[in-house]
Amino acid sequence: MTPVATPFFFYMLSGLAVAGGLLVVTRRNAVHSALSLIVTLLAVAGLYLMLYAPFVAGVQIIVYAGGIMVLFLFVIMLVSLERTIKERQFNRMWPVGLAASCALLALFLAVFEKGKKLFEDRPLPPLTENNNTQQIGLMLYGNYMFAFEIASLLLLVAILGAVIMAKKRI
Amino acid sequence: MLDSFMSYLGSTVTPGEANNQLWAMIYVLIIFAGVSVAVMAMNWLERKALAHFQVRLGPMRVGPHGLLQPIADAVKLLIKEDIIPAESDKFVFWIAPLIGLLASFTVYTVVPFGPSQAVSDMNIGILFMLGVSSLAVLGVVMAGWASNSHYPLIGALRSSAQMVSYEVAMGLAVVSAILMTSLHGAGLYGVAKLSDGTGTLSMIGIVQAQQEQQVWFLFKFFPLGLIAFVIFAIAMIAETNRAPFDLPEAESELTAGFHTEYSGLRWSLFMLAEYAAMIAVSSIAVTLWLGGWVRPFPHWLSGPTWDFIFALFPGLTFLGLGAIAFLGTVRMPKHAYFRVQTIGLAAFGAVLALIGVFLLAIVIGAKVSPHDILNRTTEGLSNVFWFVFKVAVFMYLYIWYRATWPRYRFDQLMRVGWKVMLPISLGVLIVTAIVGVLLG
Amino acid sequence: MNDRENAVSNLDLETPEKPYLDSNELIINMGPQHPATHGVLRVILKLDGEKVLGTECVIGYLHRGVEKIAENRTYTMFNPYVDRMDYVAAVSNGLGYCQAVEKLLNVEAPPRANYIRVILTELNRIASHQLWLGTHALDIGAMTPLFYTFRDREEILKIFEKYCGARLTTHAFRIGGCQYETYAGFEKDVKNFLTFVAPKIGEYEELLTTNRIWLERTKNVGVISGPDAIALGVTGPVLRASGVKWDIRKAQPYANYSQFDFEIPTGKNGDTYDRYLVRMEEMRQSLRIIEQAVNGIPEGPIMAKVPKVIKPAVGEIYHSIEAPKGELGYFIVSDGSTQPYRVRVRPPSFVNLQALDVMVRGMLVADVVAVIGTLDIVLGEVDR
Amino acid sequence: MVPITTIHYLVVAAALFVLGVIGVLTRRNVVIVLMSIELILNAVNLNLVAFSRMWGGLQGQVFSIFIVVDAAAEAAVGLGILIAFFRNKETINVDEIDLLKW
Repeated sequence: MTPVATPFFFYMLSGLAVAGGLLVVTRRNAVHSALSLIVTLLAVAGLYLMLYAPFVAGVQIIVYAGGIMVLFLFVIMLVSLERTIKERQFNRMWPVGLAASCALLALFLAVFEKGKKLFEDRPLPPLTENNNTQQIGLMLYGNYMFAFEIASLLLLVAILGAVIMAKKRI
Repeated sequence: MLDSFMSYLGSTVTPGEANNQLWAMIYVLIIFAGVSVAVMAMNWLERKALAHFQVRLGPMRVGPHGLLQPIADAVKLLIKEDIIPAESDKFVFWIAPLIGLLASFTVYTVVPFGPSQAVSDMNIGILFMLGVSSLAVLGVVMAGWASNSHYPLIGALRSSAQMVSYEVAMGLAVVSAILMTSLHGAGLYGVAKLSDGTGTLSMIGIVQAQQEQQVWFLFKFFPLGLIAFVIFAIAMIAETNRAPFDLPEAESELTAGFHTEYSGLRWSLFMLAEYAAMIAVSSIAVTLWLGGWVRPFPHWLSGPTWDFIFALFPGLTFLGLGAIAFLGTVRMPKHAYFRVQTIGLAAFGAVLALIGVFLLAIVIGAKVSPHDILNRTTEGLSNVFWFVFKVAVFMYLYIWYRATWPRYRFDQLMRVGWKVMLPISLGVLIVTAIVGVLLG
Repeated sequence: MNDRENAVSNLDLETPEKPYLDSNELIINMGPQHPATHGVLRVILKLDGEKVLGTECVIGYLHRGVEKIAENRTYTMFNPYVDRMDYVAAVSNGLGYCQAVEKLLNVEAPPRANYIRVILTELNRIASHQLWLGTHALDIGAMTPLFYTFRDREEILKIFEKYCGARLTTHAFRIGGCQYETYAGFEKDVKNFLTFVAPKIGEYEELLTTNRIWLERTKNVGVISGPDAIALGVTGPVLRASGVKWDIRKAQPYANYSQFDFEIPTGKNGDTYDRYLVRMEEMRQSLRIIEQAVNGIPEGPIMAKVPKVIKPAVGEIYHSIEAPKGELGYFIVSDGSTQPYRVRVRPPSFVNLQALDVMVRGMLVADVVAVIGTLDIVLGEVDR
Repeated sequence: MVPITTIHYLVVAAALFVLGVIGVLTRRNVVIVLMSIELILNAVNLNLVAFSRMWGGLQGQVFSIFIVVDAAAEAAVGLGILIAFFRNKETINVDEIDLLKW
């Protein structure tokens, strides 16, 4: 796997991701939001590939785009109300929220600006070997065994919770 | 330019790995054209084979034995009015078929037609394939929702539930095959060796593992490989919404399911995507369990003589097809009315025979005067031929299933998916792991 | 539009959890243009997800006023019209009408005519069941039986065509007997057909009877109990599959059915699978009847003495026969003129269709299709 | 052109994060709020993977996989709650969900 780490691809993918994110937040129709979120997710998967993380990219596509987003679309279709589209889309305190978020962005940028030197000193290390997936597997079943088990327990609990919540009669 | 064109020819890796973008592009174009032609051929074959299953003739009018029927259909669909319902969500309606098509064609970038006959060999090949083919469900859901109509919506909900549920069993079956790549063992219950870190997700790596272990994963740890394969073979029919799992398109219940409101070109894109996806999942099955491009009995019937004999198969197949066409010419009624058809069929047979002779010439040429490029071409031809041949068997099975079985009901489908296939595939996975460790 | 609202409001539905959630109740209009409603039946389905909460049949798209037409035609002139009701089993329709008028006239058809009638009617029963099997299997998703049954039905239609010139709406019988003498080789054709079709029925069964998917799709689907079926007036194979041994050919023998030896197949569970088995067995029994009839066919006249102008005495008559789909009855009132005062047809499809709602409640959408198929309705007969 | 360094990825991640925060803070539709949370999680993931690339280790990628697991669990439970809520109140607006019990 040799992704092409050209700036062009980076700017294209990150542009897609940010544009998709913007549409998620601003679209009136929830289905459109979900579709733009899918664009974002795929673009982020592309960015993972550029960062030599093919396994994470694969997981991102399978779990996010193929699983979670289908779930979202399912629920949107189930609860789709004509009137939610006609209603006011933003809550009353949206200016406050927007201002706070902008402040957060400013903070982030300030931090990056300040710490820029830290990063520039370190060029990206050369590519690790091609067995990224194996390494991740070894780590998951080695160092992170306990965390992995807890994650599986979390999923089990989530399944039970979702079923109990969504089922009409059990 | 010419240098970079020629430089790849001697290479033994895929253009993606060799970082040769020109050849990657050429491969992409070849695969795109090849799949499109295959879909057309499949269309014709399905109608003919289905017709003969059902004591009728199928298309006979457009060209000899209806050979030009797919082209006529394509032209008809292209010039048909493209209806977009007034109440639909125009943009989503417009983009949905493209997503389905994109998903099913992107998969082909990692399909290994041979050790170097693939666009690229990804580290996460099989994961990529499963992931991208799972994106096809988005196209279906979008199409159903955007039509803003009841039948498509129910069809879309059905098919998304179906595809998501069968993906689970499918994934587990795939995992058990991947597990086998790291469990070395000669033959059925021969000596297995648990090797550390030789397992792979790469499609080419999986086939090479089968080559090294000298066994198709179908027969490995018999019957574990077989069970996993059967699970996959069932799940892949459900994934592609084909009979007997074609509920999303159940015409007797939902008229046409999620593509009820589509017409003309857009509808044909859905069909194209469906057939392309059928070929794609069949190639996953072939890669994982049937030894991919590896010819039958590579070890039992080994040696240069056998290699040569098996390399003759592609040419002989085309010659055989040509012979069948000529037989058809002879059997054509001797009436002036049929003259054009007879000539057409003879020309078709001649083209097939020419291709066959050409392929044979390459193989025999390589045998008589070994030359690097000739040798490689021979090998490549043989690889691609065996891969395509195995996929073609699956394509025929698809037709056979469709002619034989009634359709499942939705709850039964879900029951089969979750209560039968999932436990079995989990069990197979666990037992495979245990057997692998015990023999290691 | 109003039509639809009315139809929906007529569904008296008791959904127990109504206050909790009725937001995903979906009203779907199935038909009149729908591939699985066998013509122009329109079913309004009220669904909860895929579960059917209630159905409402909207009929009349093929209404041609057959009964009204009868009042303006002489008895003879009306005869061809009945063929157009159940166009799949036109011969049975003609038989019922002719016999009803004969009863009104107190005329008895001669024995040879009766034998010809029985042979043709039973052939028609097989043809009707074959058509039913093909379309029913197609509804459930099995494409292939359709073509097999149509291939074999063709042989029956060929015999009809040779006998009376028409394939579908035959108008084979006349009041008082038959119009046409059998053509030379009729018996040979029928015997050939018997040997031809017997293994074919096995062929259909091979495809379906033990097919797992077929079993799952038909067992316990559209169950109706015997008492329910009687209460709804259901007749024919649908009733017999519920375990009620009621066949007018045995119960009130007409023509010369009493001379033949045959069984009445019955089912136990009253589900779609039993109805399938009953119909398959009925085809075999029909073959038995045809065999006996063709071997015992007597010589003699084919027409009773019927006046040129049919003018029955004042009175009324009800006569019913066992059509392929159930009890087909004709109620004719005569005012002594050349035209009937009133003709009322009791069509089996129409009455059987009533059972649809009972059979599909609580089932899934896919079962609605299966049940419509298994009821074997012909919309020409439902709407008349 | 400037070569792409870690900071570039961090900026993209920050932008996605802030967009997600805006969505969570301002939108009324619960589904979109949940999707915005997915955006935030993605931004975090991107950061983790970028740092793991920078340091050459794989811990970041392993963590991002855990986060994906978490996102799946969160989406399932969140949407389950949403459906249960929608059944009772016929609304999916956050600011109408203001009672602890009903």
